[in-house]
Amino acid sequence: AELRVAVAANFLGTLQQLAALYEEETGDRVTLSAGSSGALYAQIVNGAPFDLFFSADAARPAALVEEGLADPASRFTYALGVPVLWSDSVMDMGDPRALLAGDSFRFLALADPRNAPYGVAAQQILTAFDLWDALDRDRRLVRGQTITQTYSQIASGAAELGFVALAQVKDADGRIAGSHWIPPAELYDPITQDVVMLARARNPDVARQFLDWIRSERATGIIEAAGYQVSQ
Amino acid sequence: MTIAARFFVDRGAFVLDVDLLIPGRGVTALFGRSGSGKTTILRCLAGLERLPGTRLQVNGEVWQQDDYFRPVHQRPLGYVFQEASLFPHLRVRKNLLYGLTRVPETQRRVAFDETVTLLGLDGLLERFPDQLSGGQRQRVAIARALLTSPQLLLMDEPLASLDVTSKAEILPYLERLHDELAIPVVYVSHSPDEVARLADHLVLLSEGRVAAEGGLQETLARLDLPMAFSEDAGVVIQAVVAAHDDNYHLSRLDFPGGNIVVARRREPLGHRLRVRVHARDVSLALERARGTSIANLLPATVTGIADADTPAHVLVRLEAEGTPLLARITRRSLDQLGVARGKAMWAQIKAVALLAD
Amino acid sequence: MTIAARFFVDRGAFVLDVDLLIPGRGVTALFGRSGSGKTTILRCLAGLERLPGTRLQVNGEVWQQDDYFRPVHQRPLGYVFQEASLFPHLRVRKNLLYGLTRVPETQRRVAFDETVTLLGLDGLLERFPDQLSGGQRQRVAIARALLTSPQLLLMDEPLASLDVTSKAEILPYLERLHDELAIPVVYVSHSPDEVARLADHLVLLSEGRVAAEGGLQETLARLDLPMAFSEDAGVVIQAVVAAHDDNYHLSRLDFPGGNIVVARRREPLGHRLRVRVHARDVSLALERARGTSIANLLPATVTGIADADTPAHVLVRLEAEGTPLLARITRRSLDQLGVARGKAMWAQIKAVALLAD
Amino acid sequence: MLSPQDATALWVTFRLALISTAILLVLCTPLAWWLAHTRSRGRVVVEALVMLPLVLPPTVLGFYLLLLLGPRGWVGGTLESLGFNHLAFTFTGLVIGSMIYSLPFVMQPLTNAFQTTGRRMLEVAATLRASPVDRFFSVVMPLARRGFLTAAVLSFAHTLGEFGVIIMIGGNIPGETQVASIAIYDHVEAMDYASAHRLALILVLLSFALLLVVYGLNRRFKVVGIGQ
Amino acid sequence: MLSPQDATALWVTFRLALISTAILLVLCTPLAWWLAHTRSRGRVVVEALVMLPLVLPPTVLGFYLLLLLGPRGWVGGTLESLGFNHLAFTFTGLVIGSMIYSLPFVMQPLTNAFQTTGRRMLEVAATLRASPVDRFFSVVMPLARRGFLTAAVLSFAHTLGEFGVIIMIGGNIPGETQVASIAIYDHVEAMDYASAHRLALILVLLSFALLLVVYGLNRRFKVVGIGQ
Ligand SMILES: Nc1ncnc2c1ncn2[C@@H]1O[C@H](COP(=O)(O)OP(=O)(O)OP(=O)(O)O)[C@@H](O)[C@H]1O
Ligand SMILES: Nc1ncnc2c1ncn2[C@@H]1O[C@H](COP(=O)(O)OP(=O)(O)OP(=O)(O)O)[C@@H](O)[C@H]1O
Ligand code: MOO
Ligand SMILES: [Mg+2]
Ligand SMILES: [Mg+2]
Repeated sequence: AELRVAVAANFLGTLQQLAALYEEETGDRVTLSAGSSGALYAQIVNGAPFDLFFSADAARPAALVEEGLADPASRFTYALGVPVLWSDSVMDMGDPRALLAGDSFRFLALADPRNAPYGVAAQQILTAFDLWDALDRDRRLVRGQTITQTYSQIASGAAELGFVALAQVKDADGRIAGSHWIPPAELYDPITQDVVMLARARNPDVARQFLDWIRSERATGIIEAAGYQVSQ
Repeated sequence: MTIAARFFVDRGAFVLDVDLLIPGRGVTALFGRSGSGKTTILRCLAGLERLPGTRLQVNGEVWQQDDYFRPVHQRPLGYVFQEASLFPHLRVRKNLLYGLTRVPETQRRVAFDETVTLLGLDGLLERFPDQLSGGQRQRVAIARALLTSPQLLLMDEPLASLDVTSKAEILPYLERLHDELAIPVVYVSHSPDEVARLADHLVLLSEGRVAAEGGLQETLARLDLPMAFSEDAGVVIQAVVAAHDDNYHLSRLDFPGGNIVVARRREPLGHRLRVRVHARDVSLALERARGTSIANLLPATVTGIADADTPAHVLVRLEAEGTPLLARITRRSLDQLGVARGKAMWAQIKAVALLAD
Repeated sequence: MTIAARFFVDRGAFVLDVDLLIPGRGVTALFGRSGSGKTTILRCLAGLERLPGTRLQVNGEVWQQDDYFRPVHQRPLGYVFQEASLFPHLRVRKNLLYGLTRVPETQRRVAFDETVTLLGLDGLLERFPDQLSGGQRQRVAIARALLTSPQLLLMDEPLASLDVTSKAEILPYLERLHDELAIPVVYVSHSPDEVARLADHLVLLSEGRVAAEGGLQETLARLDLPMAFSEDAGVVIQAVVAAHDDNYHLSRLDFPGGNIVVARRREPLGHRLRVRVHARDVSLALERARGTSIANLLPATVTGIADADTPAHVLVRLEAEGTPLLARITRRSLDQLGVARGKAMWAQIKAVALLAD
Repeated sequence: MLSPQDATALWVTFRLALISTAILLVLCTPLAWWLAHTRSRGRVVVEALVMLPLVLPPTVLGFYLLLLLGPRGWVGGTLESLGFNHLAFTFTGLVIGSMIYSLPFVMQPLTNAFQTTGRRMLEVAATLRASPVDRFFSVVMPLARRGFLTAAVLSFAHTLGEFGVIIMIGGNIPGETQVASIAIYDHVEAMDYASAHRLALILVLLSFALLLVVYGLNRRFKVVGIGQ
Repeated sequence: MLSPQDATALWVTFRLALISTAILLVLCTPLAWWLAHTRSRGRVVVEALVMLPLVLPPTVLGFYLLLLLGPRGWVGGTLESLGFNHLAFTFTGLVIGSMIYSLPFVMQPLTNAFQTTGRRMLEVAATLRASPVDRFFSVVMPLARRGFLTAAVLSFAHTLGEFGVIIMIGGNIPGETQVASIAIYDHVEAMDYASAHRLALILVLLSFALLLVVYGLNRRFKVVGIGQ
């Protein structure tokens, strides 16, 4: 059987690992179509032939349920995103507030809060530090369209540091290059990433089976290792 | 078998308004000053100006009228444009073949090799148009039009940029061709010599209107021609080859009213020939002259006298037993010789001044 | 004050290889068959072909040599191209002003209004080039070149697409202009009449080489000219206006060896004029003819006899007290009249055949 | 060196670019001809309209095309009601989207080329018996060759690189609508930079080679100018 | 109707499009002239190179440009070592990025136009005393007018709509490098379709009006063809 999965770009890498394992175990084929959550939502509304939708937020799956385009029973949170302040060079992140208030960097990169959940978290953190307005006024905030763009902008050195997803900076061995600081969860609203099965799924049983597997210990282990939290 | 045309073209400062009856065979020359509408007429004939008020009938077939318009490419004509207008992206060979290959094989009556050779294009076939001299381009354009074996040939100053020798080589070929193909030719030229030689019919244009029209002989011999033409006034005589003198390389041509001696012709005895006599090459005498190199002396009667383009000169019209002649002489000679209508005189024609080939 | 040029252009099938010495004043005509290299020479003079092996010196200044090349726009020349080549995006007025405005005001010696009027462009100034007839375009091109007040004028068949009358109007203007400006003109033309009228100096080209070169009078009177030229052989006589006859609208022109009568000239007595006498317009007689409309009879001595382009004819060279004359007569007349070197005869010239204005 | 999925994506890309460019050239030729020669006032409006696909961001344009071609859209809906499938997320839909997005790149050079061809050469061809269609192929096309080349190359290259429109209406379905640019994007998103660089390099090199061949062939033709 | 931020973005967009188009036209003119007239074999390579910015997806191209212009890149690094700032996330950087991305759209029409201008008109102008620079402005420019127009319009419109490159190297900083296209896209992403439609409509209408004016003015000029 074949499963067609739409996946928010930030989870693509992780889901690729998961899908490969699942294919090995069951022999089912899992085809991944990545995009930004917003684009995927628009496509689903307009008839995209997907079975499952792994969103980067909770709002869009909820909206699909409301419009009758998704199975309400299938919806659950597959991961909680973890934002991280990261620089690929050596920086003293012992006192992140002092660092962010100082002049040791010219640009700070983050995902655009208007459409990316990680961007919202970054804004909340900076607001909590009471630095958002000053940085914004001085035009030092570089907004990526997606969290991956933000990562690229930091990795190129053009922005000295920025907020990205922990999943992006963790390498296969769980190490993180450069310098980083993981903000405490109180500083921002949780980044809930929900999955939902679409009403027009051609093979609902296979889809449900895959969703069950995603909740299996083996799968959650991989998700956590990738840099997400999993709420049980 | 004629071409009947009525063209009306309004271009603001210029209006062409003509009614033409062009013989269905032979060469009709369009003659007129720069800007008088010659090119416009050719364009109308070809169907390149599609305007209301146009009527065009060729040999009985309607080509254009009210609501009917025969598209240009369905008119079996050949058009040599005033500028050579070769296809810049094609070599000479392809330019020449362009029209030829679009004519059904059964209708092709003009041979490629012969045309190329006679127009002196042998060495140029692989050149692009921008590698040719002005005269060479012109010759390619002529050949290209001829190779469509047209049933109506439109030529806009085709020989303008050619030297005397090239002209002398191409003219007989054109003459032969339009004889063989038996097609009407409409020919624009600024050279009275060319016109006199080729044309059977003459249309004189002036500011978009027909100033005079008719057979070549009658029109040329008319005394009321516009000034522009009087410098080159003259007549054309239809003559027959009557004798050859191989010793002196001369031939005698007979016509009603006399004979003239010209350089040896290749034509056999009895062949009909056309001979142009410029008014300025005819002098008058009271008596038959002797001991002179002027070989042709004809008795003729004065039938009219008219002003020429300068007050110093007059044009004298004579008739030698039905053959009209024009002489251009000074007003002083007129008085000294007492030339008057009805007077019998000797017309002296320099043999070498005859238009012959 | 001369133009000394050595051009070598290798185009594969065609090689131009000439060494020219062009007088620094007056008109030099380039004459030759289609493709003989006339346009190429003009382009070399203008600096449009930048090739090694070129040497060009104009009135003492080096324009091109080894490593030196004076760019085209710094050469004070006017060039009338073989095709009108008007700027298609500019109206006639702007086309005319293009060169004029680029010449410093102090150096402008040709008046805009006069040139426009004399070339008949008054009504056309607001037109675009594609709204002109062929002859009109050509006239715009001539005016455009003249308006730069050039110090060297290059003209490539400037009058080719013009009617007889337009030519007759423009030629005197060109003559006057180059007289007034006192500049050298290099003039390409296929018309022997035009050449004879305008040129002081003649260069005959044949396949990229100089076949003959020299003053107009000497070159035209030479008996060894290539065939191409013999049909139009003739001489040019320098004469002086000696008398006017207002009754008959005639003028008498004197020259060493005789006089001729022509249509009334406007020039005052004593003015020098140039007169062309075509060989074909000269007949010979043993005695002075009487009772004829031929007004000009000169006693002359035969100085040479040569073949013409047909075996029927010969060219006879005569001299009337230093003035050379050419007569084209039939070989039969030659025998009948016993024409031989040293013989004294009467040369008969039809007054109207004289080239005069 | 290339994963099978990447190779497929490359193949889809070139197929898409080729097909949409070819169709576009055929469809635009008469329109460009009309634009080049009409004197109607409407010309200005059409010229401006033709440029509009450029001013919207590709993803946004793609979004609107999705609305149009999808089951709820005017085109897709009509198709569905006639018993066909709607066009979103199909290769056909992708071709339509690419064509609309590349429209300006084809129309502009063609219109320019047709304008400079002028009427004279067509007149000459007509007097040499060439029918209108014949004239088009034997005179207009060769003289407008550079225009066709430019149109083809711009449209082709642009389709190779375009991503916004394609991801929106194509839906990134491997083997069907996943093209190379999206595959590169996926690699970047999945943090697999090495694969991204590799695929980008292959895309660039292939395109470069193709362009070299095209321009090299073009050199053989005669260059034709105004008033030569 | 427009939020202040959207209005600012719109202003930045038009400024960017105008500036980069203007600079591009100036810089490309001599290169296109060379391309049109050289007989060197290198021409083919340059022609192909010029097209390459098109074949990479904009975001990928933007990424490579970021590497180049950023502090570790060849350009940015050199600037930093000379005491200047690197160019990433600045308006200047944005202009450079847009220029590179629009390069093919400017080079192609200009090269075509210069090729059809031909040599004859230049020769005539030279004999009428026009210096090379003078000839360029008085003959080449008017005859290549359509080419310049096309280049300008394509480059301008394309800069209005494209944002892949811009967002990468511009960093989407409001008032400095945030352009209108991004704002529309954001609205789509945020499912605020009403705002997206509104802003898209404004952008399209503004561009349409601008294009109408440009093409309307262009109608006044003489159309010049080959062999007229
Ligand atoms: N680019 C070229 N390549 C090869 N041959 C050329 C090129 N341009 C001209 N020619 C040849 O050079 C010769 C001289 O050309 P040119 O234009 O000087 O002739 P011309 O004397 O002006 O002739 P015309 O009276 O016909 O204008 C011609 O035979 C022509 O075919
Ligand atoms: N598009 C146009 N708009 C306005 N007037 C035009 C246009 N085309 C031609 N004319 C005018 O029409 C008249 C006739 O032009 P045409 O080309 O028929 O002249 P022509 O007799 O062939 O002259 P030439 O001997 O100089 O070639 C000219 O006065 C010309 O200026
Ligand atoms: O929906 Mo995303 O993963 O923030 O681009
Ligand atoms: Mg004409
Ligand atoms: Mg020539």
